[in-house]
Amino acid sequence: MKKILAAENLSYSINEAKLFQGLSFELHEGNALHVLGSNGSGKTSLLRIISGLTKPTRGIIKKYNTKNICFVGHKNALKQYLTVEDNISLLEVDKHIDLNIFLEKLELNNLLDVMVANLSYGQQKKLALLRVFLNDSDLLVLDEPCVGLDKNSKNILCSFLRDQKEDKKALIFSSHLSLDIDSEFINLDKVTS
Amino acid sequence: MKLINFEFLKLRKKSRGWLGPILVFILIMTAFPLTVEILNSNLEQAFFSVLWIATLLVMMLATEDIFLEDYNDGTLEQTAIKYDSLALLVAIKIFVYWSLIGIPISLIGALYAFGITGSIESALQILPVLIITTYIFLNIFSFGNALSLTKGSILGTLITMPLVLPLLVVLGKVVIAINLGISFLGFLFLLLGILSIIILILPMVISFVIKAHLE
Amino acid sequence: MIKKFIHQFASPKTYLFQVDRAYSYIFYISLFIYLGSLFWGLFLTSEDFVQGNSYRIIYLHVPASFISQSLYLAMAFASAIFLIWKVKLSAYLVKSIAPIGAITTFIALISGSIWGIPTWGTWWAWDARIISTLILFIMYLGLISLHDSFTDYEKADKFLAILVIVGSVNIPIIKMSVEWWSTLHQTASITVTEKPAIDSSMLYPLFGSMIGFAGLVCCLVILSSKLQILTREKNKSWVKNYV
Amino acid sequence: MFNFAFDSIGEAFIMQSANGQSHGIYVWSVIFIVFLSLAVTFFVYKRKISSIGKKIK
Repeated sequence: MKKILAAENLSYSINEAKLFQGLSFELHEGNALHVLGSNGSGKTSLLRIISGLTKPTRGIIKKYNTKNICFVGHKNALKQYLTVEDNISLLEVDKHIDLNIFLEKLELNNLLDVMVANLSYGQQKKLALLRVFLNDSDLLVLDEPCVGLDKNSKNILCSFLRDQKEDKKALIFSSHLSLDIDSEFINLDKVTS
Repeated sequence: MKLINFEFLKLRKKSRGWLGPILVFILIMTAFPLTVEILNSNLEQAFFSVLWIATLLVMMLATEDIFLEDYNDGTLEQTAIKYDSLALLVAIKIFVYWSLIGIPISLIGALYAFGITGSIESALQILPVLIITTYIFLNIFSFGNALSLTKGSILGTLITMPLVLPLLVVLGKVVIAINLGISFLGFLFLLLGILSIIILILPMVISFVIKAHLE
Repeated sequence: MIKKFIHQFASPKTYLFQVDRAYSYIFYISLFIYLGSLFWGLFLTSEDFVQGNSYRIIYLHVPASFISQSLYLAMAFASAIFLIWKVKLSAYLVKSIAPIGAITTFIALISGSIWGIPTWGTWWAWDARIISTLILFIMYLGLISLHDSFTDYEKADKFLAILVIVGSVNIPIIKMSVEWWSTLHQTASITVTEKPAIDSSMLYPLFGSMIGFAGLVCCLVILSSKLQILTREKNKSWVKNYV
Repeated sequence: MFNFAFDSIGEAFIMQSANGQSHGIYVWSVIFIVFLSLAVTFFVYKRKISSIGKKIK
């Protein structure tokens, strides 16, 4: 099993307020890591640090041949004034991937001409998650992917993520809802204390 | 190439983003003669001052949303993760804004110059100056709006207006040269020189600022 | 190696202790020099041939306008150190110099315009030096409002440093361009005529007042940076012991 | 070099120049403004520092 990611002694603080300290873990291909913690424990910050957006206050993140990272955060990166179709075209879909299967599964195929602003929250979330389904990256970083999803879409997401795990991709996510994926856990509340 | 297409798509579909500034420009240029007496022959003299200030303000308004929208909806995050060079994206964005807003405004400005001074020559002379100037303004104001990203464009204007003052002096000199019929090629090259330095440096500075915002 | 050196000596703690020891010396010596040379300049020098007694404003105006520009230079220097070596102290200094710079620029502007009334007959002229001072003043205010608008200090420090450096590149350009512009209006507007070659009896008190004013401003910067350090590091244990 | 330019305090206050204008008001108002702004700034900073010191304690 190849190593994908190693965190050594990570600490993060905002304006001198410490969120977590001395966090170390490793992530191998085909593994999943579920980040737990109460509100304000630094889950989002940790995921942003892993995806490279934020620099940790102390410690380092080592990445081993990860050419692409797929990140889905709280912000859905959708253009409200564009139609669903235009938004999908902005995602740079690989030609090999059959888009329609996913659109049908997520019940988005009839909404292609609708402006994103007119979609419901759950529909927008599903559209944002298309990024996950269409990715070709080695590391998936998902921040609360299931908020606002109905049961059906959640199941589709989970089964897709399980497939990705089989496919030797690494997965790290935070979620308040339990996802049906075998994963290791990190509890940020315990790290801090 | 893909990025250019995306940015064009995004700006084109948002008509208030590109059509809005152009219309505001037209409004200002139409409104200013109303403040002067109609038979006043000084209209010509005031015209160029109003032209420069209108261009300045409209470019400021146009860049207000340039990074804010992408920052708010998370597109900037995605781009920062996906591509190594954010500076390239910044440069492309400014280029797209220039071609959809800057160039039309330059053409309209030249048209107004023809309408008010009545000479095709001065309109043709003012056109390249406007085209270069709008590009410089867009770069500088993008920098200001990147700094004041979530804090509104008043702050952005406050901190970048002093930076463009030297440019206004050059523009004033250009107008004098045009009015006196002296060759203004020297000024044009000066503006081009400023533009080439700014194009190279500012996108990098802006991308540094944006990365700090994303943290 | 330089980085290590700077980090060792530029910890806010050592800075604060060093500065506290020096503060009262600097304050009293520079106050003495300032008052002394002002007294010398105001009462012991003879009247200027051209401007009459109003020239005595020079002893108040020139130090202020000189210091206001030097402070910007100091800020640019500190910002460069902050951006290159990530020294926190220099970020604090940049932030704490800005309001002091604004105050000295304000003094320079006001004293200059009052000086203008008897010498040029107007309190405001579109003169190159006045305009560039006014722009400097606005730039200082812009820097302050930029830093104040961000609640995340680390971000604010970075942005402030960037803006200071960009501005410092621009300040000489602004000065040059405004001077270039004002040559146009030579005939139309009143310009500050070239200073008559200053007599040495006027020069010494001028130097003295510059040094004294610089010392007082230095004290202000010390106070301002102390305030900055205390607010930013109030959770550190050494600050609790220090207070 | 060290001769008093004015004969009395009153004259120093008015500062009449050779051309007959009295420049005292300008000079003294500048002095007033400079000293006032310096003093106010010193005062404000001292007070802010002492108030934050109390808060930390």
